[in-house]
Amino acid sequence: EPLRVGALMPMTGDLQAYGESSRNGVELAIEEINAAGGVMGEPVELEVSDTQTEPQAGVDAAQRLVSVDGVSAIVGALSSGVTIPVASSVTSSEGVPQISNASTSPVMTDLDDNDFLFRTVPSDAFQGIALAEVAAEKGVDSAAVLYINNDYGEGLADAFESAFEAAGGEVVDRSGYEPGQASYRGDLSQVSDGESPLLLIGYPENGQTILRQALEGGHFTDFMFTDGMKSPQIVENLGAQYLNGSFGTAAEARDDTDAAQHFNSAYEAVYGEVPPVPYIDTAYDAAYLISLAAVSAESTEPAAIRDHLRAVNDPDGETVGPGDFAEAVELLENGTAINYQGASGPVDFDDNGDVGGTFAHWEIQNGEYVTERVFEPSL
Amino acid sequence: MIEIERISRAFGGLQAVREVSFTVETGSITGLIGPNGAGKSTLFNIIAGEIPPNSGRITLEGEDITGLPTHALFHKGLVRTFQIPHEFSRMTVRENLMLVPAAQRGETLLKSWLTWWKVIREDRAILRQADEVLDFLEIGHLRDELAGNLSGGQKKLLDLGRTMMTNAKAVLLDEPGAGVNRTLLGKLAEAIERLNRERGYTFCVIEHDMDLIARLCDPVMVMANGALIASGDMATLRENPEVREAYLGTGASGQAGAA
Amino acid sequence: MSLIKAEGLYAGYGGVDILRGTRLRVEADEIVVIVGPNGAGKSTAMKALFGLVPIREGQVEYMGEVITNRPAEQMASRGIAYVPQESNVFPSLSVLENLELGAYAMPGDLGPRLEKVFEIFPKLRERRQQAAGLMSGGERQMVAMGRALMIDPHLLMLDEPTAGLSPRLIDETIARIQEVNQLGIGVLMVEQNARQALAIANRGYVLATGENRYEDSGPALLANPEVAEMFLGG
Amino acid sequence: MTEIAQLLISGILLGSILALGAVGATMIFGVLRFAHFAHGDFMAIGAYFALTVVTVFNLPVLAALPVAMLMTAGLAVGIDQVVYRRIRRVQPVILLISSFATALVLRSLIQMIWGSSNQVYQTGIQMPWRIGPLTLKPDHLLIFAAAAVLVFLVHLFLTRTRMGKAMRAMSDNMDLALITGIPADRVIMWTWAIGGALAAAAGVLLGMDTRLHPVMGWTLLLPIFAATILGGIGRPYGAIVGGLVIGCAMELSTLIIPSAYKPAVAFAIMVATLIFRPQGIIRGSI
Amino acid sequence: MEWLSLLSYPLFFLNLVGIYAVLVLGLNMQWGMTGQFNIGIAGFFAVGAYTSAILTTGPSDNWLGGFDLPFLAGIAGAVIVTIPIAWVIGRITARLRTDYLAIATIGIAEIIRLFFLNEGWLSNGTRGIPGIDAPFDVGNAGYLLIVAVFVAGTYLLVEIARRSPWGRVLRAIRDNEAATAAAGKDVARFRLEAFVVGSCIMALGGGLYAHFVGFISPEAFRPLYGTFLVWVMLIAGGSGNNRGALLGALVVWIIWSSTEVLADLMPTALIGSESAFRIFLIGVLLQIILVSRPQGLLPEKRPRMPGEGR
Ligand SMILES: Nc1ncnc2c1ncn2[C@@H]1O[C@H](COP(=O)(O)OP(=O)(O)OP(=O)(O)O)[C@@H](O)[C@H]1O
Ligand SMILES: Nc1ncnc2c1ncn2[C@@H]1O[C@H](COP(=O)(O)OP(=O)(O)OP(=O)(O)O)[C@@H](O)[C@H]1O
Ligand SMILES: [Mg+2]
Ligand SMILES: [Mg+2]
Repeated sequence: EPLRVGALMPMTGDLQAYGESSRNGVELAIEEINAAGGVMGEPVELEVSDTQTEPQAGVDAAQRLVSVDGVSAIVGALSSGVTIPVASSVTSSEGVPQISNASTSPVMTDLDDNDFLFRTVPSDAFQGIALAEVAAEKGVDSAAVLYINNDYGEGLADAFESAFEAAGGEVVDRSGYEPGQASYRGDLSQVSDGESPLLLIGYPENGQTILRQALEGGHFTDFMFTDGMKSPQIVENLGAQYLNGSFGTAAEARDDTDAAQHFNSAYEAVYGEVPPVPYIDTAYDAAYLISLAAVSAESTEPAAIRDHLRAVNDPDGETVGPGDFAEAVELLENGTAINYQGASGPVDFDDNGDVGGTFAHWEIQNGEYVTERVFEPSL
Repeated sequence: MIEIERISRAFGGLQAVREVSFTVETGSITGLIGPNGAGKSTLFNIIAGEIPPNSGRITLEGEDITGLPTHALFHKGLVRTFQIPHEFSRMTVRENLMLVPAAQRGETLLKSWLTWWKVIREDRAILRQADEVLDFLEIGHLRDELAGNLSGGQKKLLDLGRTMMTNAKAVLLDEPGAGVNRTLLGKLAEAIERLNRERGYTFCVIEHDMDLIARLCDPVMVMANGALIASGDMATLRENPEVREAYLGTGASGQAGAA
Repeated sequence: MSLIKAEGLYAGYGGVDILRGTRLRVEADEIVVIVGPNGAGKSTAMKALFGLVPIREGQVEYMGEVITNRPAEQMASRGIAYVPQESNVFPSLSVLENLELGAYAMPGDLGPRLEKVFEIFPKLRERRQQAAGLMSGGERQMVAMGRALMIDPHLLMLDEPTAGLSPRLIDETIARIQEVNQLGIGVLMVEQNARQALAIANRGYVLATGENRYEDSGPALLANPEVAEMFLGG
Repeated sequence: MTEIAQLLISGILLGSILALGAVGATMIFGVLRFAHFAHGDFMAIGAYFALTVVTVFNLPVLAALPVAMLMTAGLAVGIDQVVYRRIRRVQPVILLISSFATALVLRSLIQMIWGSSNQVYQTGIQMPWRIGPLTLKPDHLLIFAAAAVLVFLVHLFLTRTRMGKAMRAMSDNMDLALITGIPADRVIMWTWAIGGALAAAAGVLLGMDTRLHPVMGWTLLLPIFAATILGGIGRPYGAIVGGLVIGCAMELSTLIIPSAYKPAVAFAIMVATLIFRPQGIIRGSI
Repeated sequence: MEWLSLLSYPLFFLNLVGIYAVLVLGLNMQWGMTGQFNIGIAGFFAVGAYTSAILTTGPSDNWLGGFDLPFLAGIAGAVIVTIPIAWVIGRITARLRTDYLAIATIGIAEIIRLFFLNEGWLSNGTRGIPGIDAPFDVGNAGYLLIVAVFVAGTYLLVEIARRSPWGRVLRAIRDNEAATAAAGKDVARFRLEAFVVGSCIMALGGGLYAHFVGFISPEAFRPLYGTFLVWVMLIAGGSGNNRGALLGALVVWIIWSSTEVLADLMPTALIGSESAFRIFLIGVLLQIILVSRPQGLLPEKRPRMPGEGR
């Protein structure tokens, strides 16, 4: 019986922009695995389902994946507002492992999920710290914070504020913004103190409007961002000259690793250039982990896969990367432990199903996103 | 029964009712006539609590009822009909009547839920009463028709029927006869007389049909330009030059009843 | 050629025929009155002529042209004006606007026409800025008639024009209708004030349960004892 | 003080855009008696029409504006003919739900045709003029001017044409309008055309000020309704005032309450108006 | 095994249908019976869900929790808390008619959502409340039984109310308010009662939802899924008809989730926007239903007269 993997992605709704590229990540992994012989001799099958970025539709789609399509594991969903209801009403009770490639909410860490919920991105708590570190390093000593009023925005703002202040910086003012407004001029003038740079935590959809109004209104000239705003369309639409020198962080693997390079070239070969949006490599790794776990368990039973998700990351095991699937299968069949090093990093699940991670410090230079360095935040 | 004391009401610059005072005696059928726009319906609206007066006072059996809401007046026994028929157009004729009786047990949601059998029993009695009224008005064959589909005159009858579903003390009728066929109008007058005699209803009737007024009403109040200009029985009023000038005219309609 | 002529009309609502073979005719300068008990189908007959109720069978001819089941919105531009029995004014528009809109189908210089309407109903001149919905019942009836006269119609169809009017105004209205008629406008009206209406009618119809019962000159109908007893209240 | 003045400028800017949307919505509301939930999506599709004109013919946005207005007017009339006309005689709530379905259809069409990411008419940023402590950008003057001209044109249409009065008559009593010989279908078509065109204008101006996105109009729908209510339903002049008041109130609110509650300001004003002055803040009508 | 797991999707699916059916019944009381145009369903839905969540979850530093009450107490709490809230909202909007009420309620619902979003001490704000347990660990099939009991009970109560003289007065108000007052009915009281009872039913739906999905955050109460879907269900099913309300919930949810299958039929020119095409299909299907059956699948029927045969 073939291994069936479900991808639970927002193909419509607020996070649609990330849904398609995440799906590509999963698809790419599965194509590679099938090219390398599949799992237990059979090609892996992929089922994609749309969450519409809405919890009601998300749980329905998830249950359909589990019951009708009979998937053994799920990659997704993206927004925590969907991932968590899916975990608590579908996957944890049905006993199907679920790996989110994008939900960064700290709530997930302590969720009572019967250990069926995992993620391949680090919690927001880490990125806030990473950003504070970068900011301090760049000599920023005060900042205004405007964040999208959802769990992503608020979580990051909290983490940044406490880390930044611990490092001696000052948050002059912070405010959450509601998405979808036509004007953010009031919000901007509320947080602006005339000199500090703006930390904007959000997504391009409204972030672009905010940046534009911030520049035009003379509220801010310097900006800091998080991963959500790392999108080339912003530079394209607003003009590089205003954004050059702005910087930010994003969960990112060291691209000097073999795994990352393998992923980049494989992605390019199939879909063209890797878009600078996050969560593709994490989706890709999630699909690999599920397949390896199935091989390791010699079963497509969901619970068995769950039990082996940590086993394929044995610290004493032989290091394998995404390009080495056939080799990894051989090792596992020989009873040798393996340690998967993913495109997005080591992806070692802790007891809560969380991963630590590395972050990129990126900057906009001449209109390009340039990764300055990739580092592990000192917690 | 109803005591109207110096009621006034203006709309913008228009003094629709000015210092009107009169009494509707218990057991009487009091007529209210006057040219179009004299303020008759406005006065009814004030009595029925639909619009507040600018000044003045209304008492019902000695009790001050000025400004009480319509439904509260209903429970004190004061019922009205409308000049333009106000039927429940998407309910059947029967339902239009069954709605009316006051203090139905089933109108309290909790009682409907907890003692539905009693509610059904009560509703059956109301249904029988409604059918009687319909038969009386000779529109029994329309009982399951939607009220909105009735002809203009049939709606007027239904309006009157609704007042027959209550234990009212005083009924205000705004042009019950407009658009009602003459033959039926006779029946209608009969019904009003019977209700007055047998059930002791007091009526106050606005009407432009002088035959009907002459047959039913004593006394008759005459309003013009918002003020009360005369009162008395119809025969006297016909001789009153002011009333003739303002209202009756000299043509056939004013004289019809006298012939 | 008759102004309007209907033969063998079958029409009604939702499959039930209210009119059963009704026929009606108005000659160029006639006043024709329809009387009958409530629910006889008088209003339905008017609506059917005007294209507001679908005619299932039968034919309507207006000035020699067959207009059976033509849409109502074309009637005004043909010169037929109709005042329905209920909701016959635009309540939130002022009296003046009601009259102006009455002329919608026949644009042109409204001044003289307005003048004529104000002459017939002086009260409307006084109240021309008031919203029609706030007028008394009788005043509304005047607005409605005035509105209809604004297109200088050939045929004026009135559904109970005197309902709710004071005796004096009834007389006046009847007189006005005669006046209008003398200008060469045919009048077809439904009336419950049958005596007065029939008195001025060239012809009258008695309608009961959708069928023609009697048809005669106005005074002759009035004099007919059967009619008087059954339909005119003795 | 300067902060308040600056916020007022932004408020008026937002208000002009809201007002254009609200004038159309209020006319549709008045004539057809239903809250048109696809109005925001008319705005969006109008903005995208203009985008196509801008990119294909390489025209300035303001030149594309009339074209977009015409196209959206046509689209609005078309949708009415295909869908709304068939259900006009049933309850207004059906129309409302149907307009919601229209909103879904339009939004997904935008996504299918133009894609779902942000787009702009003109890349880059326009740096503002500085007038003392205040800043004002040239585009904003264009937006004010365009809004004012359009509103004036609507005013002329409503007061100088028979169509304007016919619109009100229709909203009062559809049957009687028919009897009077008012061509109901034509009046309704005009209403849609004007409503659609104004929505498109609002969308284009919004696009100039922010960016184009498939849901750009949907999120403005509630403030637009708030403006409509504030001005009194069926009253275009009221809608203009309503739009300006809501726009300014939303911007100024950030001075006193957390900006996360900013959308609530529009609703709170709206609910308060409904409760204390249900006929709208100003009197007067079409 | 295979068919068992195939069966588990319908069981799950019916849970959601049942929860929505409760919401639709609540709306039917307000719109179908009284003509109150409430498009703020999401607000009461949220109040119910949050109340039950707060009452039944264990202690937490992040939100007002720790009551740890049983499921039924949570559901009862949801209804009880809604009474005063709906009463106040009903009072302040009492004078408003159809469209005005509609826009006021949608505004109020958004205010409620923003409140839960921003008042973290109460609701854990944007992060939502996790770990809301279903009673007795019953699983989907078991929970379906609970939902079914609530749906049946609600249906019965609403149906009795509709047929009772109370329901008759509501229909009269819907029809002609001035005349209802003239017939001695306290219109404001009846409207308010219907509004409060309807809202409480919506809150009940919210409570059932919270325990079903186990986690709630403000995202679940946005207008699309919180309000419009419910309206679509009622209108498609037949407003005023309680059986229509149930049928509408079922049919619309089927359409909603089956368009994903239909999207596969998409013209190849549109590859890459499958999901937009799906929303497009939903919109078009909805239009077809509305245009071809504007009165809904099961149109309103007048209640039987007492003594009329079954
Ligand atoms: N709400 C209102 N606003 C402004 N004017 C009003 C209002 N209601 C009535 N009026 C005016 O007050 C005057 C009196 O109206 P009312 O309806 O009382 O007359 P009426 O005596 O009943 O006449 P009719 O016999 O024609 O029905 C009329 O001129 C009318 O236009
Ligand atoms: N819209 C409708 N749907 C169904 N039946 C209707 C409709 N309108 C009228 N009817 C029915 O048609 C019959 C004739 O109505 P019509 O209005 O023509 O009577 P009428 O002769 O004008 O009476 P009246 O003098 O009372 O106005 C009545 O029994 C009425 O119930
Ligand atoms: Mg009157
Ligand atoms: Mg009639």
